[in-house]
Amino acid sequence: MRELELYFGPQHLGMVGNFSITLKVEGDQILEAHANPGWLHRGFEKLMEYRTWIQNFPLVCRINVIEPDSMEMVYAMAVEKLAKIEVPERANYIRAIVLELSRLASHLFGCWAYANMLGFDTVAQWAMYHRDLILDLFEQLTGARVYHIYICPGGVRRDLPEGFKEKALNTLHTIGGCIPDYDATFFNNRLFYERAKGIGKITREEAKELGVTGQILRATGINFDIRKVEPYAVYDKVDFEIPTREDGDAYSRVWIIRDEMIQSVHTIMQCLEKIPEGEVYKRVPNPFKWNIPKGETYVRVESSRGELGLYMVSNGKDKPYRVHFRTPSYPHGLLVLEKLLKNASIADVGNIMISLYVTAPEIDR
Amino acid sequence: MKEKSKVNGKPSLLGPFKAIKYLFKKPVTLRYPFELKEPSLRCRGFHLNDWDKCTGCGNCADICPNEAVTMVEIPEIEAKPGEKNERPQIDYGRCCFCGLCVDICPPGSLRLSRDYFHIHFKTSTFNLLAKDEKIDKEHFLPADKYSVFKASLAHRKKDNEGFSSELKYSLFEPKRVSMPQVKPEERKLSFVEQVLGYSKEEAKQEASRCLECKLCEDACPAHLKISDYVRAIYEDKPDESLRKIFEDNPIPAICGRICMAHCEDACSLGKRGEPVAVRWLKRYASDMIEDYKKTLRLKPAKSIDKKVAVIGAGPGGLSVAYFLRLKGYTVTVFDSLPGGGGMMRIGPPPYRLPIESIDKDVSHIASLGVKFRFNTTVGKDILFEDIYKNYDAIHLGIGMTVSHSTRVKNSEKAYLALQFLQENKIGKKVKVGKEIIVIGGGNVAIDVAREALRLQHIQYPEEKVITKTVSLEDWDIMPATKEEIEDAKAEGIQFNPGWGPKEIKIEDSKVKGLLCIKVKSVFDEQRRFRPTFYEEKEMFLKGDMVIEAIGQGPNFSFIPKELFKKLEFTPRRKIKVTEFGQTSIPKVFAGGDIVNLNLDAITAIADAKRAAEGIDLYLKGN
Amino acid sequence: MIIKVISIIVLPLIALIIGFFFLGLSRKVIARIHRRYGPPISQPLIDVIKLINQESISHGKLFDMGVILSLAGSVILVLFIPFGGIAPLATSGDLLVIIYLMLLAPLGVALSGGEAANPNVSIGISRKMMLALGYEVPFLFSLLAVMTWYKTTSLVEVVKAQQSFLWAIFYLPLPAVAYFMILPAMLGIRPFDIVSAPQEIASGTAVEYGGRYLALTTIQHAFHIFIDIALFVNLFLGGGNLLTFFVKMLVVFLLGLFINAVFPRLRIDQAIKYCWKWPAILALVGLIIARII
Amino acid sequence: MNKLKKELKSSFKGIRTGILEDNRLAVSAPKDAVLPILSFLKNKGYEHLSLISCVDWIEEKELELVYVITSYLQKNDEYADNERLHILLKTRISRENPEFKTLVPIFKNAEPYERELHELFGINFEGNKRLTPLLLERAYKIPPFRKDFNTREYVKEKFDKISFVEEKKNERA
Repeated sequence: MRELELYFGPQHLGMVGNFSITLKVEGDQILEAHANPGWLHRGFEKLMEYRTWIQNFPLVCRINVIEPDSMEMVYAMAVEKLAKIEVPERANYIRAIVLELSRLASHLFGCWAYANMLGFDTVAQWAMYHRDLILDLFEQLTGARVYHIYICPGGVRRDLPEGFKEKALNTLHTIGGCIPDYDATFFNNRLFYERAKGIGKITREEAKELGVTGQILRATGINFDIRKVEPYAVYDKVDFEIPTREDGDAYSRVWIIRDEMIQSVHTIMQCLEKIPEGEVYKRVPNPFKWNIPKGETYVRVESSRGELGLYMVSNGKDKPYRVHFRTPSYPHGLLVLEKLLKNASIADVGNIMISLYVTAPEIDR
Repeated sequence: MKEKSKVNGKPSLLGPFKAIKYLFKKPVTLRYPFELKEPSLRCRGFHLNDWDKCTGCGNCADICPNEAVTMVEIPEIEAKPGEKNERPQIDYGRCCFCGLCVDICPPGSLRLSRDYFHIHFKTSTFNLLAKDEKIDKEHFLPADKYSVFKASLAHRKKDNEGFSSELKYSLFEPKRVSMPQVKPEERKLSFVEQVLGYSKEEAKQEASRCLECKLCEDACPAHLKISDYVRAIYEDKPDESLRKIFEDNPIPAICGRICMAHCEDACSLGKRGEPVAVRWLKRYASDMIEDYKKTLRLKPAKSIDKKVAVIGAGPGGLSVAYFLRLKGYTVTVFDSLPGGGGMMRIGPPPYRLPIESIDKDVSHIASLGVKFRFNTTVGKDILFEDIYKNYDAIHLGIGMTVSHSTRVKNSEKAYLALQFLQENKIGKKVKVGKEIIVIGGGNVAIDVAREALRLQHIQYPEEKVITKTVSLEDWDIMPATKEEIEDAKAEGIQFNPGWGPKEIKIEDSKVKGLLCIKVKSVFDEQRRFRPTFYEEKEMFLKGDMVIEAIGQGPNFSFIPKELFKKLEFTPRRKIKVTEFGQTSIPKVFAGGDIVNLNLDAITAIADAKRAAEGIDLYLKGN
Repeated sequence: MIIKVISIIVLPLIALIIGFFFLGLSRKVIARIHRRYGPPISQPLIDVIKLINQESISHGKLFDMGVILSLAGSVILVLFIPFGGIAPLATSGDLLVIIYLMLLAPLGVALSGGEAANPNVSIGISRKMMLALGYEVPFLFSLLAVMTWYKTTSLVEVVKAQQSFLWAIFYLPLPAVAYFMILPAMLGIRPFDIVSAPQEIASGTAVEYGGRYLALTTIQHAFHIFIDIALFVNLFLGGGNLLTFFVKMLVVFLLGLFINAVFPRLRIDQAIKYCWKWPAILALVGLIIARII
Repeated sequence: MNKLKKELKSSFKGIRTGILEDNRLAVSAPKDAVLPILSFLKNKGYEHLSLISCVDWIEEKELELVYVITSYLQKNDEYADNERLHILLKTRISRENPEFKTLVPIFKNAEPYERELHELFGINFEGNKRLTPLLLERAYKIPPFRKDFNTREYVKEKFDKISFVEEKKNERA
């Protein structure tokens, strides 16, 4: 058969975000794949050098649409480290709630993307509905549905609204109640099993070598989660498990996503139970005169896709000197994806890409 | 649920058909626009702005990360101290609805509503001058008249407030760094300075609160560059700060203690919280620098062969001398007191303004080459005619030096405020009674009362002593500052507001007390001072000493008759001057209390700066 | 004769209406399973009317011809399939004609797709051909089983025979099941929507169609749905009068929709493997049984 | 932490180590020592390269390369020291002639990071075979993430020349 060059993206129904892969195909077989990011490069890191500390705060969440809260968290953490700000305990609990809710929303979004990629609209729509319920919670809490701009340096911007706990528990029960449906229709679907089993397989050694993190690493059997390793917020005070699998293929990754959703529901419930009374915001100095002391730091959190880090340098002025986000999709979307796509079928491009949770805006920043 | 998470399910072909059950369940989606979802109470939609509260400070425009907010001048609004005639306009092509503008808004006027629809073909309609239903009745509709099909920036719901400003989460600090002070029980026993002054850390922290909206600079009569010198303090550069102050104000040590602080009244932070302690910060800047001359290295310009006489070494006189000296003129200052400061030297009691602070400022001005002739009363030691003849220009900054008397029966037995204060501060201490009555409700009255209390404690240790005040004005219109009243109360001074003096009771030519009558009203319809009384309601206050502190007037007796005739006055008995302080006698300039209705030091300094300009122009032949 | 002429004109119209009704219904039913309300049933018709009025881009004569060819093939095919006893062009060997005419539609698509020269289209065409290769085998086996059982190559005869006694599905359950199993593949719905897979090859063959061309393909698709289901009803469910025939079609279509709703898409190799495995074996066994008995 | 610090100090000359807050170890090393230190650390179990970043210290006319190395080590492993470290390994290279050796033979995932730095800071990583364009569309005179590249000026220069469509219409009218 003839060798064809196929452009998968940036405008493609199977592409989540503006990302492009150039494929060399022969029939349905892929000979070579080149990831081609840059369609969404907005130069955030450079832009942040032009803005004051507080003005960067509404900006960072925009790096990633799917899970903006971990971006806010990592920025807030870095600033707090540099300026040596102590965050009130209640704020830490609220942060954990927000982060877990957004992990849940992000995983549901992942379910949507995965199901959608396989043409499985039914589950996709359900996942979107349940994600919307979480967005409703976010709207109550922060006033916005997607870009929350909520976790600020010094704590969080507002306390939990009245009746939030009841509403959150209600939503979590609704979602938890639908897990059997998801299991029956999606995770335990025979045809889904056929499609995902053994696809995009990566071994433990390869994963280590390629700098893989998140559930892709955990799918190869390495129990590595920053929430456990370097606890931030209140992850050292709540009880949750890190699900792992051994196979390292798309199927086990999806199952890890499912298990993590259940763990997230647990964690949120625990946080809502344990949350202490008190302040939620430690006032940072006046934003017009806020100079962070000289220094540098690297902080990281476990986002829904893996290690999200932020290297930040301050030279004691009112603006950051250098920020560099270490986004989880960066190694996943460039190295791992190229490796896994080799010799795969065209039908599996989206399959593999989504199972790696590749998020284009993160790669480009 | 937890146990399940470890279990890998068994893939099945029939299981998925479970999903069919949803065919018979009610769908969960909404049929927009017939079914609507109410936005949450914190929804961040379009802006609302309460124009009555908004001060036009422009902090929203400064913090906006996207430069979406611009301040637009509104001609209908009148600019006044503490309020600009500008209001924010938001460009929704840029706005990201982060709500930082809400959190920084000092008066809390800017809020976000729950409206978020706007569809229009013209991009110009995306600019909105944020208002709320109070002002804009046309575009805000009640629920029954509102239709979601027309929803836009010009068709909005009433009472639809969303994300609003809360002081708890504001980005600015509403609380002032508390000033360390001597406790009332301690300070009333002696004349130690009450306010201790900020430490470096405290000053920096307090300075960090300033949002630099510059409302204060407009409100300050002398237009000091307040935000600049506060920033310099924040950046730990007191010398830089002092240099900024000296551009407009040569007596920071005095002003930093007794200034009426119009800036703090205008401060936007004061709308909901406490204003930035601008006065204390100025004091901090002047206290930090031991020697102004060494730090500032100010040098007069090349000498000009013109002589200027300044009569009165009060704040105005000192300032005019300073500004003229810097311009190169030869300046001589005449004052009847033994040192500089004028009214500042005798008026404010030492616990508020120690003599050393005055001398610090005065000696710096003297070190620049200004000649001082103290203990020289014009009209007695030197004749005004001689000055008029020998000098090229004269500045009158004589202030209000004569205390008014109530002129009630036996009022000659009472002490006058200025006399009392002067004797205590730079002369022999007055022998006070055990039960003192002070008449008046102004700052001078309170100074007198507090000083009297201290003297009582010094002269009658371990004895029961009482100081009371009587004032025409009730609490709400009492002219003294709140702070002063609070301090006085804390020290145990009793207040009797709303009573007017009628007669000082005398027995055996000794004061026995004051007979008062109830005040009906203080001002008439034109807001002029014209008190009326309920003659039948009387009250007798016991006391063995009465001090009158009801106001002062100027003393022009040193000016010869033929010159005085030429001086023109305004209807309110102030000297009429041009904008450069020139009186109707071309050679004579005036400023301060004798020109202004505002009787305070900073106004005098503002006048002095203008007068110095005027004198300069006049002497250069314009 | 007049009746024949009228039915030649009316039957395709009825087929079109039913096809569009099914298209609309599928969106509604699937939406309900998605927990949505879904668009009105007339939505596909509205879409087609809108598409017809849109500007269309052609890639050459063959491109146009291919679309018309596939549509024309479908229209003619409709005339061969008895609908409630009406079959204007029915002849003695119409089952054989049907087998050949069924190939016209994919051929037309391939023709126009080849002119478009989009790699996605060529992959789509190759997938379509491979899939057709996959489902044609069990399809032929089950047709043969029916033909052997009733000893005729006329569809009208088959229907008549069933109406006089039991439906063919009771005599030939295995070929019927086999046919039903490949029905999704013939209809191009999940788990066999490999040809149009939007997330993989950007709708494959349809990627270059716009405006009128897309409208014509949609119309062709509506015919196609009608043909495949009507054939099943005729072959195994005993045809019927206008009403019962329609009800039977509806039941078969809904069953197909449920499968569509709950399964993800298969890969092409898996699909062919599937087609050649279970349905083919079932149909073959059915054929052998029919032959022996 | 201290054990590792000591071992590092004894094995390599000319390095400075400092402990940042918590469990962060900052190491500044001369240019030549960087790759040996990295392979040394990899052998000790620090086998996860989190990030390669670069800071443009324009006043000192130097570029600072920062390698963030962490580990997958479990708590009780030898070098984990009951705490998992981040190691920030820093080195300075000249700004005029930014050349450095590639890390790809030691850490495979260094490749995209080096590509990015090549593109945004103009650093040439000797030995990296794939320094092809990654994020950017066109070439710039100054690598865009350097401090002397002014985005606002660039935008002005680039786009202010292009007039608006509406304006043209008005001209004709």
